[in-house]
Amino acid sequence: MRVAESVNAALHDALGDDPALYLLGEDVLDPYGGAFKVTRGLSTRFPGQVLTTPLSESGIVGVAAGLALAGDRAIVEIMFSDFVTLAFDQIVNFAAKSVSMYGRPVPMPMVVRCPTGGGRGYGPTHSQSLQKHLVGVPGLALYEMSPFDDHRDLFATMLGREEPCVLFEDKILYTRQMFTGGTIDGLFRYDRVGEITRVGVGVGVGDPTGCDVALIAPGGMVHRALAAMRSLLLEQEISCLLLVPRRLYPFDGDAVRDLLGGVRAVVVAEDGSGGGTWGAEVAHQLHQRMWGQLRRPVTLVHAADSVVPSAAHLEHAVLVQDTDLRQALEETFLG
Amino acid sequence: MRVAESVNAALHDALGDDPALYLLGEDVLDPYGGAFKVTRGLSTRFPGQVLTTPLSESGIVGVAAGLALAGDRAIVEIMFSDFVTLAFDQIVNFAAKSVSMYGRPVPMPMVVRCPTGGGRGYGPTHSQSLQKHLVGVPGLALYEMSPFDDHRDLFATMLGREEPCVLFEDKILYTRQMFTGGTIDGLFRYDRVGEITRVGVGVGVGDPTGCDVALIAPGGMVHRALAAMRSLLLEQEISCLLLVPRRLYPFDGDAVRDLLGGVRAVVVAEDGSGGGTWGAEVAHQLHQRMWGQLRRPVTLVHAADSVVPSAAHLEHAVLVQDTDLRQALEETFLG
Amino acid sequence: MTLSVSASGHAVREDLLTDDAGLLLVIRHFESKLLDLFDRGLLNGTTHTCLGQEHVPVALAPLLTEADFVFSNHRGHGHYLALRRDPAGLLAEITGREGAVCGGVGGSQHLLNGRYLSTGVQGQSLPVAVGTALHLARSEPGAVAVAFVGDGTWGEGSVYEALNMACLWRLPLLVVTENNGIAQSTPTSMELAGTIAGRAAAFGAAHHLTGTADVAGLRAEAAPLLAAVRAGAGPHVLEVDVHRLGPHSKGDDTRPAEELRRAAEHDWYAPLAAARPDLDERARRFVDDIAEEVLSRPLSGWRP
Amino acid sequence: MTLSVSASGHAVREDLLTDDAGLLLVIRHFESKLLDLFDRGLLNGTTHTCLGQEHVPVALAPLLTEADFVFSNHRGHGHYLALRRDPAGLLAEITGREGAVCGGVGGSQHLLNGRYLSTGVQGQSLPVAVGTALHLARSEPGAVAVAFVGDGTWGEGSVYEALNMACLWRLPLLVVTENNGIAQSTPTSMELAGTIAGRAAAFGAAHHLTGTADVAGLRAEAAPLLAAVRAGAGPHVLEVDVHRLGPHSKGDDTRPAEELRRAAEHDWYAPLAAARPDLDERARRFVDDIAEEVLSRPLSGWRP
Ligand SMILES: Cc1ncc(C[n+]2csc(CCOP(=O)(O)OP(=O)(O)O)c2C)c(N)n1
Ligand SMILES: Cc1ncc(C[n+]2csc(CCOP(=O)(O)OP(=O)(O)O)c2C)c(N)n1
Ligand SMILES: [Mg+2]
Ligand SMILES: [Mg+2]
Repeated sequence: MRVAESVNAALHDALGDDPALYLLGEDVLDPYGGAFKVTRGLSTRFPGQVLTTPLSESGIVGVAAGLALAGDRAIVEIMFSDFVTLAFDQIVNFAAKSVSMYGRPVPMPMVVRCPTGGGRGYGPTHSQSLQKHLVGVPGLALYEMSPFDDHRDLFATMLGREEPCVLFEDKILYTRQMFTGGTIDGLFRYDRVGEITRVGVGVGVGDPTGCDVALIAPGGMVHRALAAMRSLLLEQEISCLLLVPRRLYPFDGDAVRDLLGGVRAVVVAEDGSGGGTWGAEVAHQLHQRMWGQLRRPVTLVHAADSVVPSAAHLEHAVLVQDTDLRQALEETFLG
Repeated sequence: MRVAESVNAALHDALGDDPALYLLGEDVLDPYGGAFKVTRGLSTRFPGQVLTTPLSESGIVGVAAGLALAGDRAIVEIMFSDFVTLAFDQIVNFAAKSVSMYGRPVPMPMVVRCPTGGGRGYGPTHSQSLQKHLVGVPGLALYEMSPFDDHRDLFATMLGREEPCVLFEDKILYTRQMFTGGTIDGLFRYDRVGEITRVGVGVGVGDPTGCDVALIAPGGMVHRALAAMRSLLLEQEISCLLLVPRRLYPFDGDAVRDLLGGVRAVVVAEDGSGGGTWGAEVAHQLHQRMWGQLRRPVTLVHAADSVVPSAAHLEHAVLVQDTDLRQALEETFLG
Repeated sequence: MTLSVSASGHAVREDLLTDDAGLLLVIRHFESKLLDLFDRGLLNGTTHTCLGQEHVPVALAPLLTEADFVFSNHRGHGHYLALRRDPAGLLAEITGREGAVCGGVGGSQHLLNGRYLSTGVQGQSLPVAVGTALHLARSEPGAVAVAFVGDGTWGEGSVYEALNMACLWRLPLLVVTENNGIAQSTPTSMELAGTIAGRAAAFGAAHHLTGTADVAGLRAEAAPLLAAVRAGAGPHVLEVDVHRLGPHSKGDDTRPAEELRRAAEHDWYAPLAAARPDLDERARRFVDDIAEEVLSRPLSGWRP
Repeated sequence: MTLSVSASGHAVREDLLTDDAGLLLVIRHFESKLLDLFDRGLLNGTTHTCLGQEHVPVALAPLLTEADFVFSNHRGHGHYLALRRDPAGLLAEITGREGAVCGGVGGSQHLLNGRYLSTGVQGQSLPVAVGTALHLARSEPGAVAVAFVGDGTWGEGSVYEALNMACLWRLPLLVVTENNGIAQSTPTSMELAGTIAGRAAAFGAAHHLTGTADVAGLRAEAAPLLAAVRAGAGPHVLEVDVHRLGPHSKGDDTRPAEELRRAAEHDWYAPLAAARPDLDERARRFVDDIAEEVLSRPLSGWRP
């Protein structure tokens, strides 16, 4: 099953299970089914719960907040996560504030879905990974889709928080296959501990914490991470543990520390541009917890401090590639 | 001279020097002269260059970008920095992108002025310090006002970058006096090195890098920092070097490292809420450069991970106080 | 209108708070009291009084029920008092005392009480109101969402995104615009091209303009609008021409004396106080007592 | 209209690019070529062709000068070709080859050439256009800012913030709306309450609606509007009813065949090609040649 189908199935289930759940967004109706086809079939099955909207990113996030405030639940699709900038006020200054600024918790079960990232040649305003700009808003949680996750559980978890959540969905994953059964290939296995997926040689069979180096990365980075880990292992016999937290923020530094065991070299990777990254927050949390243990500071890998160009060869140079990951892992381990 | 008067004088000079410079914002005309009176007198002297605008934060930032694109220069006042969320798209996806997404640099000389921060009981949507959310946008520079700066030079520098800048102005400073002449009081002196103001006992007279601990903080934090440093010095004989970078981003880690000399304990403080802070970016840059030298990880001080409440006593508990700074400095030095 | 028990449990004087004239006077004295407390350095933060605009919420209050959502703005004390009859809870909120309706966290501009909610970012509440109206249309037909916005707030793009959706989906939304001819310091003519009537019409929202300051008259004009919205006639805009008597927040009125004098000519207060001096006096004392009592309370407790 | 030399220095065939019919045909064949290249896997990224809407920029181009700012949108190839006559520079941009007008960084949706600029975020360009119009009004009177937006883009709040300021300040702004009755997959009736005419009127902007697909006719209708805007008559909206013949971007047309057939009935192409088969053939070959030449170029260089 492809990742887009998995998310689609999860949305089918969520809308079916909960008649008070709405899904809104631009062009989400059948037969179009959304720009990335993730909402396919939903409006046919749940015509009363699925609304197509005008081009009004700010407004539709506000509408979702209003539904949540009134006791319903809402999932909004922002067609490209780049446009979440238009909804910043509604997310930061209304939805997230409402949870906490009235002196008592106000339930605000809503999810803003954001197809994210580059690699498809869509150009500078349709390829960004803006996760980092929403990190650190009190009352707002950030998640990222991965090819490991049970997406039904993911939506249930986010809505169950009763505070606004933004879900980043790396577009590049939509057409990739879901991983199932704990096995990636002959080399790597995975399991899940709490909100974190672990991937490595030892996972599920031995002690994964015995790895040489650890890589922490969100879901969109998984395939590049696997490629880097594979070549690192086969060509240099360096073993890497990959941790994929589905919740990016609040980041659970304790849980990650526990999963890292005695690892002394850590890399954090993401698709956002350099500067003020999510990785800096992760690094801060790990430095606080693992100062004596780390051989050198956590290495951050991210896209160049640049717009994401349209042309494939230029885009390739700006975005994180598996070779960048491999190099960072190697240098961090050996360095 | 008060800080507000200094900024006001700088704006007078800037508009006088450059007939192609516009200033726009809500309620900026005389006799009102802006919500914080920083634009007082400008519209009377430069009626053709000063425009009062409707309530349209997104729109007026777009207008400023249009002026800049057409060869003029523009300064926009966002009445409360909290509302910069409304202009996120224009800043991030237009102004900052235009500088770089057309394959060659496009000059975009514009400054978005943002009265910022708490301490005045204005409540959760009028007291935020949102600097961190704009950190790391390619093509966008962030500055913060301080009581040390030559504000004429500050505006000239920002406009001279020819890329969009956001200037955060801590409201609490407006009514404070400017520091002049290199002397703070009997204890502390200051000087400026590049974009950074240094404050300490040794500054200007001996070697300031011989301090026990260093504090890096933006302009709005200065008075609290001084109070903390004073009590630390007088009560515990711990000497602290304060570095106040006027440019928050891109953060110049090399310049700061050079100014830190052999200091082995560093604290970074800011008014934003906890999580994904500017300080995490600073810490990352310093860890990369000073790993072996630091006795422990850079300590981050920031407001609670919370909205900023209205009531004075609650606000006090959430925001950073001089006592918090002192405690962090002490613990970082001793710990 | 159901009477909310004050968040503080403070005994409400029903005769003052249920009678239109009493309510008008209570709001007036409440707002004057705030400016007075500010002058005496007993309040911090900011406040935007509704002096001169009290009749709008007083007229609308009996037309609304607790099933209706009400979105208020920065100038919302009158809205809150008329709809929730909770002066002690509000004053405690503004002064950060025990019994504050939002623990002192929200303060003057950020109130939540049942389905009454205010926020400090202009225009932001309109799309949210549309969301609640969507809920009501689907799940609680007959109930409405009401949003108060000033004339200046029609500068914000959110207003139009909201109107468009509300009209497309024919939702039960009433936008009440208290047009006081000014936004902070900016006259409407410098901030609003065209008219609010034209803007409502552009989206297909019905619009009604009135300038009456008479509570009963305004209520009579508003009643059929609300009835229509409840019955499914789609979004309506009620525009009430009003006069802001006081400063925008505090001490920031730069209008010329002549203009202030003209605004004051429209004030309902002098005639009412002259006609009912006893009621005026009781309302003033009622507010005085509340202020005294609330200010003697301990500070509100809250943890982030 | 001044002829820009192609960014690539590619020799332009003046007879094709200066003649209305030739330009129409070049744009048509350019867009068809793009879809063809996509189908053959020779292009990556995305593209939004203007098939069926070519006549709008062709009609307007001679009415504009290089002093005018032009803001285009995602569906902007026709705008660019009509106004900058630079098919090789555009194709190089879309394919990331040397001579790309923006080095291959911008791609199909992000073009800058003199005072011609396009962006990919709907609605965002309108306030920017207002800023340039402000500059023009003050410093280069007689010049105008022109912004192309689709019908769906009237959902964005930015449009209204911009219109309000443009009307308040009486700026030389022409908003050209190519109303193709659809936004991506959503029919106008599901995204736009009321009319664009009403929305323009609400702000005091003059509005002109036309459905002509005749270049000379459309130009004749647009000329007095542009003249009025240049003369200081304030913002105008020109709404042109058009028909989108192709998909929104590529392969994503879910409209029923019947609807597509109706749209095609309005197409100017068949009659023109029948009337001037030689010109059609020359335009096709011109585009073929450019494509072949551009695709043989090395990849564009650029460093962040
Ligand atoms: C988005 C936003 N911009 C600016 C402000 C600051 N501000 C508060 S009230 C106000 C004027 C509002 O005018 P209007 O809507 O006419 O309401 P009035 O104050 O006249 O009741 C302004 C500019 C704000 N609160 N929110
Ligand atoms: C702010 C924003 N939201 C959504 C999109 C995605 N998108 C691109 S074009 C489009 C439809 C635009 O419709 P319209 O304005 O009518 O132009 P048309 O495509 O019909 O020419 C959408 C939704 C976008 N580019 N920008
Ligand atoms: Mg007003
Ligand atoms: Mg369209």
